[in-house]
Amino acid sequence: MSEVATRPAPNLLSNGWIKTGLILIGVVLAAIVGAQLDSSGTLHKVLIDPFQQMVSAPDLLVQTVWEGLVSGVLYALIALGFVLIFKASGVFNFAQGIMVVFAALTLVGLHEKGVPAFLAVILTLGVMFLLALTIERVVLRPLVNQPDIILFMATFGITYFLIGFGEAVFGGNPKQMITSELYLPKGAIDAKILGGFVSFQKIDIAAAIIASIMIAALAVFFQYTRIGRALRAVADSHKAALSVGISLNQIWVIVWFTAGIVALITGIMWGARSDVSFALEIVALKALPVLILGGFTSIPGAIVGGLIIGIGEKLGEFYWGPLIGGGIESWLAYFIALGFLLFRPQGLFGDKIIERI
Amino acid sequence: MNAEPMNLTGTPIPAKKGEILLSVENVSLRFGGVKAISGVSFDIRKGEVRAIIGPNGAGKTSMLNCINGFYHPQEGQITYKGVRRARMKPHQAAAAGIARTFQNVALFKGMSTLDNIMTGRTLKMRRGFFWQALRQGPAMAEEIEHRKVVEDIIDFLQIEHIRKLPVGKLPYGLQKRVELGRALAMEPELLLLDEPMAGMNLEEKEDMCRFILDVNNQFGTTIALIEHDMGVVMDLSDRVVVLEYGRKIADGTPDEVKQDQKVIDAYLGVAH
Amino acid sequence: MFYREAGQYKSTYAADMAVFPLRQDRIGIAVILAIAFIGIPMIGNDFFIATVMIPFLVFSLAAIGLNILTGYTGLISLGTAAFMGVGAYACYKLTTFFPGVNIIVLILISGLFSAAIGVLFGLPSLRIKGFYLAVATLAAQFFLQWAFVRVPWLFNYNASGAIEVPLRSLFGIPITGASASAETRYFVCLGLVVVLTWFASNLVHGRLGRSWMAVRDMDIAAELMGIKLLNAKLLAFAVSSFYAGVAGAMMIFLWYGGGEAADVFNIRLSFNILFMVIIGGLGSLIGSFFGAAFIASLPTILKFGLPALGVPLSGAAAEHVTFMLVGALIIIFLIVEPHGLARLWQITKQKLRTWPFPY
Amino acid sequence: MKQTGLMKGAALGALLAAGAAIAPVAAQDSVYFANNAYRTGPFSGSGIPIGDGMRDYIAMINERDGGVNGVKVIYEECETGYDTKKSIECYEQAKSKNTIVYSPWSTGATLAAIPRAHIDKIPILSMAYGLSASAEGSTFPWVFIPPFTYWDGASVMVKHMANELGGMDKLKGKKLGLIHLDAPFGKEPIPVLENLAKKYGFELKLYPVAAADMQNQGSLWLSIRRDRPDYLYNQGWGAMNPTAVKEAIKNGFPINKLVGVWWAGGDDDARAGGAEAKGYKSLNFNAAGTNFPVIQDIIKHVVDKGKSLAPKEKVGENLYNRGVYNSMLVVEAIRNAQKLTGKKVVNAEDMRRGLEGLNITEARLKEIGMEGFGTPSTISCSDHSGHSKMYVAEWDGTKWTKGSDWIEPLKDEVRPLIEAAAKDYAEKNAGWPKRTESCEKSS
Repeated sequence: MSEVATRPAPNLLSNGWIKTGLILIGVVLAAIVGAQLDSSGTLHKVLIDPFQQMVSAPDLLVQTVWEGLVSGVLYALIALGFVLIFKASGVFNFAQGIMVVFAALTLVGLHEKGVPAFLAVILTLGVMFLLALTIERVVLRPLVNQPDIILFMATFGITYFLIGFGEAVFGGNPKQMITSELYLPKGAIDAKILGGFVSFQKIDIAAAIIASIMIAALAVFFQYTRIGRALRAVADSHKAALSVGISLNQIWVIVWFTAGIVALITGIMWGARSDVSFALEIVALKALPVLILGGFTSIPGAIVGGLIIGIGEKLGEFYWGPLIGGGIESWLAYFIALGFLLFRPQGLFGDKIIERI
Repeated sequence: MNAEPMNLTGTPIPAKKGEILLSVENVSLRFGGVKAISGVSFDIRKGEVRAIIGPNGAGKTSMLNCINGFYHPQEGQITYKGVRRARMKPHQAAAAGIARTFQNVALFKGMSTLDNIMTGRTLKMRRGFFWQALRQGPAMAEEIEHRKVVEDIIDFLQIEHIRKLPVGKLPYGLQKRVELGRALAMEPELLLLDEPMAGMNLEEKEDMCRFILDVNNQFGTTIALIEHDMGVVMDLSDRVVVLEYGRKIADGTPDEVKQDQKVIDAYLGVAH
Repeated sequence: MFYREAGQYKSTYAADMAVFPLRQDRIGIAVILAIAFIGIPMIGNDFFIATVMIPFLVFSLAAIGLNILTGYTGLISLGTAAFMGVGAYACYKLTTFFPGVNIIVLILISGLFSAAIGVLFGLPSLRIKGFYLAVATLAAQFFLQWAFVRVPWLFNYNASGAIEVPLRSLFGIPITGASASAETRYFVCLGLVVVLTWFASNLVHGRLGRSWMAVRDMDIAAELMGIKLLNAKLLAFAVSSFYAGVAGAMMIFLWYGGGEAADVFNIRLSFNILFMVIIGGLGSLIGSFFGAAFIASLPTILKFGLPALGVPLSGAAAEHVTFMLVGALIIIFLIVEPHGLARLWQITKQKLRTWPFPY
Repeated sequence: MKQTGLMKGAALGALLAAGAAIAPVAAQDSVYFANNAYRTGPFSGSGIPIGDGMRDYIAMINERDGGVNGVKVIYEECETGYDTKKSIECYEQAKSKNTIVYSPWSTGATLAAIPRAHIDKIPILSMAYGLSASAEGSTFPWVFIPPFTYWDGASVMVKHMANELGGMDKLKGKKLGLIHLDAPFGKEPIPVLENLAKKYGFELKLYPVAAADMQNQGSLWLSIRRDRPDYLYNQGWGAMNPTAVKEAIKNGFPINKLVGVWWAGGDDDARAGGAEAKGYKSLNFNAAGTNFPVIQDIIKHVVDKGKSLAPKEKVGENLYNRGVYNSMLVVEAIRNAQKLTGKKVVNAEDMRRGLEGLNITEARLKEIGMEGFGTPSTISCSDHSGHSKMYVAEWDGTKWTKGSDWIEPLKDEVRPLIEAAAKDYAEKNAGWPKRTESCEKSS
């Protein structure tokens, strides 16, 4: 830090407000430490007991980490769709979570209406393409050059529209994912290890594998195809890309469509774990802390961020949650992200910000 | 370390006016591995117009940023009004009487000309939150008092007609003028102007020169300015410091600097 | 023809600095206030007042709060609902501790608690900007909502976790509790909203408002003007959360009348208030009212009004159509006028000035 | 500008209409019955079959009998999306349309409506949901919660556990887990379970599920795996239930030890678990299936005529039938009110009397084609719930079956708690009105 001349600042300690706050927290902590050092005290429960549990029941630890890993993969997938769009069009696409539900709902809904499973997948992809095309035509093109927050708001509009539209067409009741029709594995592998058992759901394993394949495919796509190069060019600079003859409109359609594909795959995986319904929308918000952790523009960031958040929140909920009444999963992810953010405001993989005037 | 300001020929610079207001000693600034400023020393005397010139990338703006606390140099010291400081925050610099304008206009685009200039009075306004919420009595009296000062500045800069327009839509030359007004509203002792005439046509430049000289003469404000137009620099300034690649290559009166071989080389691009 | 400033000269700075320098605007405000205080209670039936007007006022106040933060200071928050919740729960605890104190005073005081919590969650704004900050405020949203459910002290250890609104009256007329009539509650809401809007208008037109806008437009330059960024931002968080808190307390005490409060202050509400601010117009107080009318009242009006007009919509279909319509209208409005309904209003006024001879 | 003008016009029109047209429905020979429904949103999976059942029964009565003693029941749904804000709007609408009874269909909506209903004098019928304390009729004259409360359900859960273990004394040292939605609805059974745990010496573990995490219960079930409870009681709703069933299977929790509250007994809830869900249980008070004269009548008069919103294969599902049961309560209460007052077109106050005197016996159930369809229920002046018996239903892989005999709740345990809670409620709601309504005798 001392090597780099930057904007004065953000030296948190030099600020009166924060200093007072930290001193207060310190005093409170000291008081707690003083009072709670015995083995039944709070401190013991917070600092020692969870780790004892981890050692004494390693199977549960492995299971927890696995659960975290799997939900992390799913968070990462949503974040991935988001990053694609943010990179290429600078839009903070709030609708990504809804696109996941919408894609899954379309797939299941079409199948319910009698369309064979794989045809339904193809049709759903068609719908996602139409959606991308429509969004580009109706929303992005008229709003080009507007401030970020306006585009952000527009994606809220898309969200609302898709909720209403999806429910109107396919009905709002939760639906079951057509896992077996898509030849996705069912059941679990129960490994009797570590003095207990660890259960790996086959669908989770499949999710992890499919996610990896998809990320690899995306990487290849970006690296080696003409469109991929154009996408990267657009991500670096819209103006420069325009000046070498890349059509922004075309790129946007492609990117939103790609995000739609990612959404469909995410929707299938998530739908297989629980159900397909708009309740998933709230879970999809978890992709946001993943994003601030990984940075809005970094694909590796989305993946690593997803895994950190997924594993972190599961471990936190399982080992520390019960101490304060449980259910901390609903906010822990945001605090993890916030914690990271205070030390790296640009996210894990973002570039360091040097302000100039 | 010799803090005495000298030009490159080693002769002390004659004090034109008053005592030293600000002195920069041996200041170095790095961005990662890039050296923006290395070991620069100079001073600014009370009441003078001090120009900082040099080719693009010479570190002029970085120098101003160091002076008003926006950047913190890794080495060296800046002494202002006899107080030496290691780290100063921009709002502290503002409180100490340093105001500035920016190379690329940094106005508050969503606000009117009047409001922009009124922000310059922020530090001089005292009424607290509750009076503000009521906007009656003392709070209103204070607003009116400062509004009068601001109106004087508006008169001085001849921008009455754009008083209530949002500045984002003004032409560039007027924006620069509003920015000067905002800095003046702070009643600064030291005014830092970063290319006040960039992108202006001749007429606008002449107006701006007039304003700068008037500020200097009427209010006695010390001025440090960065400018590329040599004619302007030579006409306006009392003393000139020349930077190149983050180093000081000359310091002296306009005439002295004009004849300095290093300066000529730097501007004409002779190989070193 | 009727809406012109021509001929109205200002001879004092005070007159020039008035919030409504135009005579026509002042008359307009007077008319609106007259409608609000006299017209609506006279014409509107209970249903209209209870389900359209009271929510509209509550949301307007919350939107003003968020507008101070987002519109004036440029900090996006997705945690408004949680701050509203702090106000509601603070007010509930206050009514328990101080049963003798007038409920209106308590509603205002509960805003202070919300302000304190707002400052706490505003601290990261020093380092985090833009969307990053927006996501960070989600931490406040989810944490506080969790606390409303999991800290039994907040709901007086009620088995159901719900909170009750006791009967409190002013001059012998019940203003909270089930026996308070819709009109009374409406008047209390209206009074609070008018006074607090006046305060907000004063703040944003004075030194503090200018500091906030300076931070929003160019924080670096603002700092060099001597504005302390953290103080300005935290003050914005405090004022904004105060408004949100009062709105939250009003929501439970003057509108909902108790019940399951924790779930009311959910993320959806936060989003909705953000919509109101953006659709209404960032940095415009009057826009906050437009936004609240559009986002909060429009769906209600569509839901109950369309069937009444004879449009055969019922139940689920109406809900779906409302969702689609609101979504589409958001997009349409953003395309037609990205600066919100407030700007449309200004354009209308501009047209009025030249009416009936537009050229 | 033209467009905006148009929009403004439309909005203005709608506004005026919304204000003006919520006029009371006052046809000569009909009564208006407002029902909250949620056919949208995360809880629609449960809300749709219930709404269909309620709607179809009323339609059948109007269609087959020409109404209740010739008085048509105008049934209107108000969509809430299980959202309290919207349910308050719906309450106001129901009130201004002079509904004879308000049917909130969510605990949150019930809690919000209870204080108002006592001022507005509108009876609330919260069938086996809502505030358990409201079973105390002398404090809550306007709330009816037949056939029983959540507290009764919790006590039956404990009884069921004891039955399987072989007696109440076998409960000692056992562990019962309560997995519940973290909202008033989910928290309802806690006080009773805590009391019973103390009394019978079993351990109670709470597993709250935040509404936002309904479909994300992974870590919760890990905790369940760690704690190894002997039984699990699921007080869940909406998308939470299928997820819980799936997670139980996934985590190797014996599915026959997982018992849902009656609202966790949707066909879709159990179906989500696939073949392994066989053995999943839920408390119940109505029967599933179509082998009842009443359902046959509905199929004949409503479904086959294309007047139902439900697809035919969904008719007779558990939650559908429960909707039918709820509408039956409304219709029977109207009938009773007519009898008590001698009027044909009853109003809300008459309806309160009708509900308070409601006595649905086995014989009456048989008369209306519901023999064995649902639990009999008797309401009295002080007891607005009836604490009726229920049974444990079991999922056989394709449908719900009756998995136990009828079980009486532990009324002696529940009743004192209800009385204390009602007293507490009235105290906390300062200015709670004293009951002035005279008592109705069960007829």
